[in-house]
Amino acid sequence: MFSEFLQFLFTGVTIGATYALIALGFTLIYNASHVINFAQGEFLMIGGMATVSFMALGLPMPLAITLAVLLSGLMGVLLQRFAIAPAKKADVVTLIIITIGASIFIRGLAQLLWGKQYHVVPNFSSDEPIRILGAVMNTQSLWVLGIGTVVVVALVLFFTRTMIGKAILATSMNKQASRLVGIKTQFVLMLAFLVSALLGGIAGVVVAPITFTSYDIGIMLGLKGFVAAAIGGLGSGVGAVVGGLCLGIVEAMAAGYLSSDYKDAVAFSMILLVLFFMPRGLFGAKVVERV
Amino acid sequence: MGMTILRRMAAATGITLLAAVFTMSAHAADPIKIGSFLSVTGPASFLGDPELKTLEMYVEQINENGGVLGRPLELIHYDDQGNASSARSFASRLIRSDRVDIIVGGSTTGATMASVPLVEQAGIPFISLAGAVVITDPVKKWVFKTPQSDRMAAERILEDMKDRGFTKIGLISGTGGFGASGRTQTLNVAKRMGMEIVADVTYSGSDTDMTAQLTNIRNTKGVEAVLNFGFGQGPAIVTRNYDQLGMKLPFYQSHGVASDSFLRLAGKAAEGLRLPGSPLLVPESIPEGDPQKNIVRNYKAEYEAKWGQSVSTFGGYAYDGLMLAVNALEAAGSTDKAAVRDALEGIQGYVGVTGEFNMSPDDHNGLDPDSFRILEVVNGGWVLID
Amino acid sequence: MFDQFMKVRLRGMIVLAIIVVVIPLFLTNPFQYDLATQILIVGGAVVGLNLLVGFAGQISLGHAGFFGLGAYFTGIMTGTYGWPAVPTLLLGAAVVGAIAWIVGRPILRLKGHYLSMATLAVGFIIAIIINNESQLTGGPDGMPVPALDLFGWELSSFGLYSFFGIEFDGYELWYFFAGLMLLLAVWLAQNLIDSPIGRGLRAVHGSEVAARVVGVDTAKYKSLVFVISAVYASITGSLYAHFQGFITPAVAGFDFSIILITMVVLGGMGSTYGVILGAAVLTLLPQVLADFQELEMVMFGLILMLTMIFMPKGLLPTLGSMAGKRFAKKTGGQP
Amino acid sequence: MTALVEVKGLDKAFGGVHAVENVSFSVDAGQVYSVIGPNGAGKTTLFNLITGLYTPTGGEIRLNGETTNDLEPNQLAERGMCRTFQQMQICMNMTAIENVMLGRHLKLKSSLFTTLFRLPGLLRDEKSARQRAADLMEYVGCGDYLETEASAMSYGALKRLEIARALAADPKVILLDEPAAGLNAVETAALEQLIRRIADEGTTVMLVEHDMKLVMGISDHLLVLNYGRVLAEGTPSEIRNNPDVIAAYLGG
Repeated sequence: MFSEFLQFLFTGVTIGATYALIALGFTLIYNASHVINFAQGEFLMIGGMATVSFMALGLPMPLAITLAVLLSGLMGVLLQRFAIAPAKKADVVTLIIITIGASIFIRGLAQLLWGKQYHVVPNFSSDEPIRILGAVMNTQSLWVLGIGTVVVVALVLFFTRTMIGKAILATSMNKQASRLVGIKTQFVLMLAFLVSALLGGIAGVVVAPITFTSYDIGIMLGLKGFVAAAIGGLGSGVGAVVGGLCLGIVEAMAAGYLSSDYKDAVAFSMILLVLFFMPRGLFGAKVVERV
Repeated sequence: MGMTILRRMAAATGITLLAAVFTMSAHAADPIKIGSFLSVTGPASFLGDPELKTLEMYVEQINENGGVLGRPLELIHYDDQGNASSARSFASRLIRSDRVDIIVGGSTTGATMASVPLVEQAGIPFISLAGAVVITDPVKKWVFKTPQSDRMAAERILEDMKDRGFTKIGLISGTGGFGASGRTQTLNVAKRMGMEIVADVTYSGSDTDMTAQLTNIRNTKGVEAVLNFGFGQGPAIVTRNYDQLGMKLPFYQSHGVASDSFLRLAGKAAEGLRLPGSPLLVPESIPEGDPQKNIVRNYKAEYEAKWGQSVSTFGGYAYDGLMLAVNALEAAGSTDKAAVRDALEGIQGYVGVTGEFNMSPDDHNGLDPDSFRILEVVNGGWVLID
Repeated sequence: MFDQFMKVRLRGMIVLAIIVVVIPLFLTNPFQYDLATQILIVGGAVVGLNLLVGFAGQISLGHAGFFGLGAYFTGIMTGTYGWPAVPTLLLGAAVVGAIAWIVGRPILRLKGHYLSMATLAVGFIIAIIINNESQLTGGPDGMPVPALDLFGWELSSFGLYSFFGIEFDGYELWYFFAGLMLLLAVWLAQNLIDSPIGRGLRAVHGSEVAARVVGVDTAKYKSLVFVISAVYASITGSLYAHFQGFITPAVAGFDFSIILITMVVLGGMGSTYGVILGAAVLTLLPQVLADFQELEMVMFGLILMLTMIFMPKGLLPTLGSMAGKRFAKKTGGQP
Repeated sequence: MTALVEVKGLDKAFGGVHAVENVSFSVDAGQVYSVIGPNGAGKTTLFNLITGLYTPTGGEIRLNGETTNDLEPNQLAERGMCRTFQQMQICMNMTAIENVMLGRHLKLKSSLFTTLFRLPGLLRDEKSARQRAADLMEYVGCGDYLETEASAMSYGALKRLEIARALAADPKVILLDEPAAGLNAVETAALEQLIRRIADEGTTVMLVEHDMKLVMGISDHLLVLNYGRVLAEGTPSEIRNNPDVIAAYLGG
C-alpha cells in the first residue's frame, strides 16, 4: 500500500514540477506587468519543438537545447515588443485576448513550420527507470526536478543579487516610482518577458521526453500552469512552486484513489475550495483596499 | 505612420469579412464535386492530416487519368479542427453552398454524427471515415463508413485474448470520443463473450502521465491482460508508463494507434504489444495472392513517396472512402444522388486498403471483423500474427 | 431629455431589426442562413455575457458551461424523456440560474484574475461532467436533439411551411425566429442597463466603493447579473441545441468560453450592439479563413491580435467614434 | 438625546500597526464636525471605519444608538450615512447625472420584473429620480454638466458631483473627506457656502480637511488626531488655544 502511495506521489511530483516551472513563467510576467500571458504555453512548445528540429539537423543535443531555449526567449521579447507594448492602455481582458491571439498565431506558425505530428525528445540520460521502495521513477523526472530546483535557486539569486532582477521587482511594486529613480520600465518589462520565455523554453525541453511534443502541446500545459499560479497566489514565486506541486499531486492522487474520470474535476474543485478560503491564493499578497 | 495603416487594416477587416461571406459559392458546374470536412488540425489532426493528404493525392491522380465518368473530380474540403459544431457548419456549407455531389469525410465520430441529420435531410451520399459503431448501427439511409467499427476492434482483441487463455482484463481508455466509445463496446463485448473487465480506468487526451491509473490496474487482483483503447499521443505515454512500471502482463492497444508514428513515439516500450490493425502496416507479410496485397503495397509506396512520411491506417480509410465513391459514381453512371447511394449500397467485393467491402441495405460498413489483422510489435516493427 | 434617452434606445432596436430583416436579401443559400442564424443565437448569449463582463466588469472564462448546461438540459429532457420544448427551455433556464446563484455567491467575492480562474474552473467542471456522464449525455460523441416544438407546431430547419399562401423554408423561419429572440434579448438587456439596477451594476465596474457607500449591495448585484447572464446562456444554449439538432460537449468547453468572451471584447465591452457584431465577426471569420487552408490559424491569431492592439475598445465603439461622435452615441458606448 | 454618531475606544490595526487607537468622540445631529491632524494621523482610516469599509479591531461605533461595527457600507447607507472620498470615486463609465442618480439608489425600489419589462412604475420613479438629481447638481453648482460623460469633467466639477451623489440619498449624516483638496480659492469659498447650507438644512456634516481657514470657519466641533490617537477635542476656539495642538500641529 505504501509503495502505491509512493508511486502516486512520484507521479504527482513530476507533473507538479512541470506545472511549477510554467507557473513561474506566469508569475514573472504578472509581477512585472500584471498581464496574464496566455501564450506562456507556446514558449514550452517552442522549446520542445525547436529542440527536435535542431537535433534533426544533426546538432548535438546540448547545443540543440541551448538554441531552442534562446529561440523561445527571442519569441518572448518579440511578444512583448510587438503585442504587449503597443497596447499598454488596454483593459485587463483586452490584454488577455491579445495574448490568446498571440498564442494562436505562434501555434499556427509552428504548425506551418513543423507540421502536426508528435515528436519524441530522447531522455537526457538512461531510459532505465529508478526503483525506490517498490515505486518507480523515470530518470527524466529527476531531470525535471533537478532543473526545476536549479531554476528556482537561480531566480532567487537573480532577483536578490543582481541589479536587473531588483529593477524588475521594483517595477512590479511601483511603476511610477521606479521610473522616477531611472529604471526604464519598458526595458524591464521586456526583460521579464525574456526571462519568462527562457523559463518556458527550459520547461518545454525538460518535459518533452516525458510528454512528447507537438505544435499544440502548449495549450493544456499553459492552462495548467495558469491554474497552478492562481492556486499559489499570482505574483508569488513560492506560490507558483507550491501551487504547481499541489496541483500535480492532487491530480495524481485523485486519479489513483478516487476516479480517473474525474481527476481533473477534483483538481478544479480544489482550486475553488482554495480560493473560497483564501481569495488571493495560498501565498498571494494581502492588499488593503485604499480609498 | 505604420500604426495608422495597421489600424485601417484592422478596421477594414470587418467589412471585408462580410463581403467575403457573400461572395462564397458559385463554382463551375462541370467537375464532380467531392466534399470533405476533416480534423486536419486540433486534437484529432493525426486522423485528418493523413486523410486529407490521401484525398488530395488520389483526386489529383484520378484526374490525371481522365477523371470519373469523363469528368474531373473537384475536392472541396474544410478543416473542422476536431470541433463537431464546426463540422456541422462545414457540412452545411458543402451541401447547401458548394452543392457537392458526395461527401467523404468526418474524421471523428462526433463530427460525423453532428452532420448526420443534415445529410439525411438533404439526401446526399456520405462516406464517413470515423470509427464508432453508432454511425452505421442503426443503418441510416445516406450514411456509410469505411473504418471497421470499434465494436469489431473490441471483438477482435477480446477473441485474441480468449484464444491465449486470458479472461480477466484490465481496461484503460481515453475520455475522448474514440476511447469512450471503444470502452463502451469493450464492456459490452466482454459481457457477451463471458469475459470480465476487472479494472476500468481512464485518462484525458491532454494527460502527460498515466502512471497512477496503471498502478491501479497493476494492483488489481487477477488481471491477466491489459487493453488500452485510445488515440493520439496518450496511448504512447501509456505504453511508456507501462514499461516503466515494469508491468509484464500481455498488453493490447486498439487500432487507434495502428501507425508507424506510434512506434516512433513509444520506442522500445511498445515491444511485444498487440493490436488489431490494417494489413497496411505489414504489406510484405500478406501472403502472395491475397487480393489486398497489391493495393496495400501501392498505396503505401505512393503515399510515402509523395509526402515523405509513413502511412497510417487513417489515410487508408480515406483511400477506401474515395474509391468507394468513385466506384459508386461509375456504377450509377451519373451524379444522381439517389442512384449513387443505391450503387454504394450495392457494392460487393470491393477490395480496399482496409479490407473487402460487401455493402448491403443492412450493413453500410461492409467489413467483417477478420479484416482486422492482429499485429504484434517485434524488434520495433509490426509482425502479422493472425 | 428623458424622452431622448428612450429614442436612442428605440432607434438602436429599430436599426437592429432592420438589419435582421434586410440581411436575407443578401443570403443566397441555406448555408448562409445557417451561419446567420448561428450568429443571432450566439449573439443572444454574448448580449447576456456582456451584462456581466462589459457592464459589471466581472470576467468569466467559463460561460460556455452555462450555455452547455442549457443545451444538454434541453437535449436530454426533450430528446430522451420527450418533454415539451418550451417548458423544458424555461425550466432549464431556472435550473441553470439556480446553479449560477449557488456557485456565484462564493466566487464573486474574488477579484480580477482570481475570478477568471474560478469561473474557468466552474466551466471545466461542467464540461467534464457532460463529457463523462455518457449514459445521459452521449459522452464525447454527443447526442441528437429533436426539432423545436412550439406548442405542437414544430420548427425544423429542414421543414417547409406555408403562411397565407407564401411558402417558407424551415431555415428561413429559424432565421427570423432567432432574430426575434435576439431582439427580445437586446430589449431586456437594454431595459436592465438603463434602470436603477443597471446603474448599480455599472457602478460595480466604475467604482465598487462608490456603489457600496450609496447603498448598492454589490455582492447581491454581482450574483444577480451572474445569474441573469447564465440564464441568457442557458436559453440561447437550448435554442442552439434545437437549431443544430446535435450537440457535443464542445458547446460547454473551454474553447467556446474563450470564443464567447472574445466576441464581447472584440465587439466592444459594454456595447450591446458591439458584442453582436463581435459574434458575427467571430462566426464568419473561420468560414472566410477556411479558404486559406493551413494559413487559417496564423491569420486568425494575427487578426485577433491586431484588432485588439489597435482597437482596444472593440470594433463597434472604435468604428463608431471614427464615424463621429453622433453615431457613437446612437449605437456604441453606453446606452 | 443620544448622539447621532458615537465612537468609543475605537481601534484599527494593520498587521500590528495601529492606524487608529482608542479614539472616542460623539457627533450631535445638525453639527459640522471636523477631524483634523497631520498626514498619516488616521483621519481617512477613521472615516473608513465609520462608513463600514474597514472593520474595527476594537471598540464600538454607533449610529443613532445602534452598534454598526459589523455593518457593510451599503447597510450604513440604508441607515442614513453617506460620504465622499479623498481620492474621488466617480463611475467614469457613466454620465454625470447617472452618477448622481446612482446616489438615489436606495429610494428606487423597483423589482427585477418591473425593470426587465420596463413597466410604468419604473418610468415614474426614474423620472422623479432624474429630476431630483438634476436639482441636486444645480444645488452643488454643476448643473451645466447633466449629460456629460463623467470622464470628460473637470476635477473641481467632479468634486461637487461626488457631494451631489452623497446628498441624493437624503442622508442624515454626510462625511466629506478633504472636499477642498485641489480646489482654488474661489472654489473653496463656494464649497464653504455649500457645506454651511447643507448643515443649515439639517444634514449633519463630518469633515476631514486640511484647509484650516475653511475648517475653523464652519466647524461646530473639532477632533484632532495625531498618530492615530486623539490629541484634543473641542470648539474651534478651544482647539486654537490648546497648547498640545499648537505644539504638535498648528504651531509646527
